[in-house]
Amino acid sequence: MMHVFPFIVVAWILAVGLYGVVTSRHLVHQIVCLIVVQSSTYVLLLAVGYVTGGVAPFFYDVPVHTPAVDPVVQALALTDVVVEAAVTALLLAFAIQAHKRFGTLDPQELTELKG
Amino acid sequence: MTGTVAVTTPYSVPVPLMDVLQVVVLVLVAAGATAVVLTRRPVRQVMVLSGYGLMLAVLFMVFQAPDVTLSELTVGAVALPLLLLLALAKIRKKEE
Amino acid sequence: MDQLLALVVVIPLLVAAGISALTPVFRTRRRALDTVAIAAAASVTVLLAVLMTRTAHRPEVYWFAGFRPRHGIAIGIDFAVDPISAGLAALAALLVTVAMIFSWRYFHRVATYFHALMLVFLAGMVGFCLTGDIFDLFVWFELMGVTAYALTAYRPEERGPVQGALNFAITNSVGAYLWLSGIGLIYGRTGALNMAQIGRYLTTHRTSSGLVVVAFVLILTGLLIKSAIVPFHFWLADAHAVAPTPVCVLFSGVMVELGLYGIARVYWSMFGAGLGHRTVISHLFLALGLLTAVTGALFCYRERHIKRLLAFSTISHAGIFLAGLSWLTPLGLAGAAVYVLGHGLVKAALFLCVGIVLHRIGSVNETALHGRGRRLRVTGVVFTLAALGLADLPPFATYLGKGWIEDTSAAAGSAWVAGVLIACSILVGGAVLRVAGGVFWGLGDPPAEDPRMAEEASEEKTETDSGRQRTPLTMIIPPAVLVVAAVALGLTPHLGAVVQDAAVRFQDQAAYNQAVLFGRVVAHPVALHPAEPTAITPADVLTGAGSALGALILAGLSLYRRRIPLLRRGPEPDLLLAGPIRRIQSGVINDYVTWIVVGVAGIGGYLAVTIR
Amino acid sequence: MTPATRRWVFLIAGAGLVAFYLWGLTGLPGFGAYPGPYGFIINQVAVGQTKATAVVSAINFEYRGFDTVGEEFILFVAAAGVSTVLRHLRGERERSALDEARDRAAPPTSDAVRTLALVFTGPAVIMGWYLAAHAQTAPSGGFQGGVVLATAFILIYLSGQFLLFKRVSPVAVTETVEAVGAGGFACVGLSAVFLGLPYLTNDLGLGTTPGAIDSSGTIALISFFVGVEVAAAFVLIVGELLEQTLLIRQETR
Repeated sequence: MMHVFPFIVVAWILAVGLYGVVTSRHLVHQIVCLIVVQSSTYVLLLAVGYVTGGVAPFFYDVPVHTPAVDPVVQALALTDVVVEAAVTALLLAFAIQAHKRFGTLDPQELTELKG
Repeated sequence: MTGTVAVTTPYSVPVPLMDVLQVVVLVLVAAGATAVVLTRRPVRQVMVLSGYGLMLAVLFMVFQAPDVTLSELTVGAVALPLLLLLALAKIRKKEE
Repeated sequence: MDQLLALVVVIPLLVAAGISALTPVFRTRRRALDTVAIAAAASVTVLLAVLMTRTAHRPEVYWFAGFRPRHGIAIGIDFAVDPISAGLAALAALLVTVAMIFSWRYFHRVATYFHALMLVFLAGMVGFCLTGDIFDLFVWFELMGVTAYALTAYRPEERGPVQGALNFAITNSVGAYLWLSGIGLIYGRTGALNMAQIGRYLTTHRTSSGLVVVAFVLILTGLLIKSAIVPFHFWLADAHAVAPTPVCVLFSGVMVELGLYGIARVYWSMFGAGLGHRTVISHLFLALGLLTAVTGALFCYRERHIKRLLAFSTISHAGIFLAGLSWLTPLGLAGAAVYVLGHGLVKAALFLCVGIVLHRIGSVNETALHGRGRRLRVTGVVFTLAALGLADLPPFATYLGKGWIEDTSAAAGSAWVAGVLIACSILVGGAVLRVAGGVFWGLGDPPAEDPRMAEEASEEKTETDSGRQRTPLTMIIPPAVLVVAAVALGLTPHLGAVVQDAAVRFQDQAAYNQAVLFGRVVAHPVALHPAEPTAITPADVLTGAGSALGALILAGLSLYRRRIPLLRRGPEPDLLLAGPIRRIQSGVINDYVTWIVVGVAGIGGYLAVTIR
Repeated sequence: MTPATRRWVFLIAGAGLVAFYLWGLTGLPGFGAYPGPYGFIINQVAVGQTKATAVVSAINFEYRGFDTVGEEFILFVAAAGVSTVLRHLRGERERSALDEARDRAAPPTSDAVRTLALVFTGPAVIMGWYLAAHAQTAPSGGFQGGVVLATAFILIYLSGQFLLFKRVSPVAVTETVEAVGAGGFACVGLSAVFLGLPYLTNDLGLGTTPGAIDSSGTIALISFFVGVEVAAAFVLIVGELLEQTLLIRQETR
């Protein structure tokens, strides 16, 4: 059970986030759902690098040969967090402009590019 | 290197206890994600998102990733909700 | 050069940071800003061209911070450069240079942001081409993406750019996160991020096929979205129609093609050997490619907004490139590579000419522009030549690439594929030539007004000062040079042998492994596939000339339809398509993301049933 | 598609997607059984090679430092993009500030909030720098430090001192600082090239004691520049978003 449960949670978060993006009627809500989609990738990355019983990869006061979890996925997740912050900031700026230009935030009513 | 090596360092938690902890936090995270998506009112959703960020931070803690915990706390639970609230404050007027 | 290899990415990044830091200085010195930025892009172009010739016989591998792999295990990030990756990066750098020269007199108001964004975009594209690490590939992909979103919304005071940027950003972000999930999967099994090392693991260890297939599909999805393959293509037309014209040059000319390069890179360095089932993969790519080529061509033919028309032509061509790759043969890859280069040059020239029309006349509506481009003689000539190049007229390099793709299809016993691809070329070329004949030569009658275009009458006004009396030389020389370059590329002696040699090496996963992980160079006899022609055959020339002729005839029929008795009655055939297209291309992000999910589930389902 | 069709199409296709994804996930070695080798090798060699005890920082700033170069520029570009997109709005806002001002008049900040925010500003600055300076030893680094540092500036705003916020972080200066942060990182990497070494090679003295503040060579230096870049980028982004409410508040005073 424990050896697959985190991955089921990963798939659940991804699906729920996508569901939110698809059904959203508000751009800011949609952007937040996109954050949820991305959060599934952090959980996946950290879950695949986990070692049962391992310590965090810091060797300040534990010897170097102590079994530790994988530090690489943590570095990747850190990069991922920055990407999330950057993309979200940019999307919010777009949303503010969209609201200004269209007077609505319902993505289904932004019809400038239909056809 | 792999497998269940029980280590007794200041930071480590016994493996069975850790398992339980992880399952509980994972369930909370899954529920949190669902709650974020299903909260359709933007301002309230930002609050829920902040809570979700906090839960993710706790999850990363029990996944032994203090580095990611710290950045998830600063970004996911504080900075992003702040940006979202600012954007919503800008937008809200016409919504009403 | 050895330690300088990183400069191709670092120069544009540093110059971007530099001009951004010195914003107060550059604000009043527009020409200095232009000069610095153009010099940076040009120097990168030269470095990459040198790199391309240097790697002609052996790949060059560069380990950042000097962390070379030990015992076949990489702990650092590498650049693994071969002629195809360097050549594509050089195309990107060339187009950035050209687009910035064009912008010299184009925008009436530019802050340092535009130059900084363009240079960072260049760095992202070059890093994407050269890296040998799957996560690093993702980082440069994201950098490229985020820059592209910002550039799309460069004129945020209008509705179109804002919506185009939103659609672009959200669909591509979803793709990026699926890709990252794929990386997580493959890393969780192989414990590696270096593509060569992952490829080696997958060939030497028995691995659950489910994991490999799913990781492949997730990574593939991110790249298919970027390369605008049906049903992931919706964002492209939206973004292209609204982005500033010099930016469109890069989107159409090279960014979409980078997505396809990514597919080729990921397939031949990581998954190919481990995944097996070459026929299944081949059929998948072929089906996606043909669907995209046909859809793009139909959408292109009925479009009246010239930038969107060119955007749909890019979608159609992306499909043709994927169909070329789909045979998994060196000839197909070589054909796609040459076609990408030739297409990038002529498509960039076409967009630049549209930019000139916008600058001088202030519209991109084909109906409204009918005959009004007659005073732009030079632009008209360049546009028409580029349109003929797009329709594969020899000696433009496009005919070579297309010819090889058709040859390899025929060699695989599927001559009908070649027929479909030629039909797509005729449709796309006919649409673009129709624009050329109507707008620049005033031939025939104006096409019926698309009701949608009438609503957008005021669009595109603010991008540039329109109504100028003369076309500045900095705006007409770049497209002319690009057209000449496309011809020169087509006439290059021994191009076939050189590119096919590069393609053979690109597809040799074992040799790539050895070069990256162990620093060993495996010698390749050029005549590895002696059955396939490396020279230009008369058939290539004939089909190229034939499709150009077909496109000309189609353009003529479209322009003179109302004067030909047999065709006169009934509504315009291309406008019949407008209804369904309007429903599919809805502009609603929710629909686009739904299509992505449908696409992944479809591709996944197909592979799950056929590979088990 | 209508919302109802879309929902059904999604539910069917999404179920397929999840089933497919789970098929892949079951091919993993299982939770807690990370097979290596990448992470294990780094855990073994990092402390010896870099003298940094925080292995994640060693990866971010050295082994995979090139990723971080790209990552920094993603943030750089996002900040520039936000400025580009909101730039026009700022101009319009100045014209139409009066007619929208009435319902935007935020309630005046209470003294308690102000004092509390100002009290927290100092510690936030110190903590930000502390985090940015201890990449090599503690679970921290330029990124976390930068965000905390940016928070300090935002606290100044929260305390109601928006004019002070404008004064301590004028847009032009922040932009320059941000560019210096991003460019500084790239330059540190370049210094190795001038010595004939591969880009980003750690060419500073590593120190002798793992985990000491002067250990790990360029890791600490890069972390510093990342901190500067991240803090400036966040201040810039938040500033751009704030810019629009600021003017209005002034009007209502």
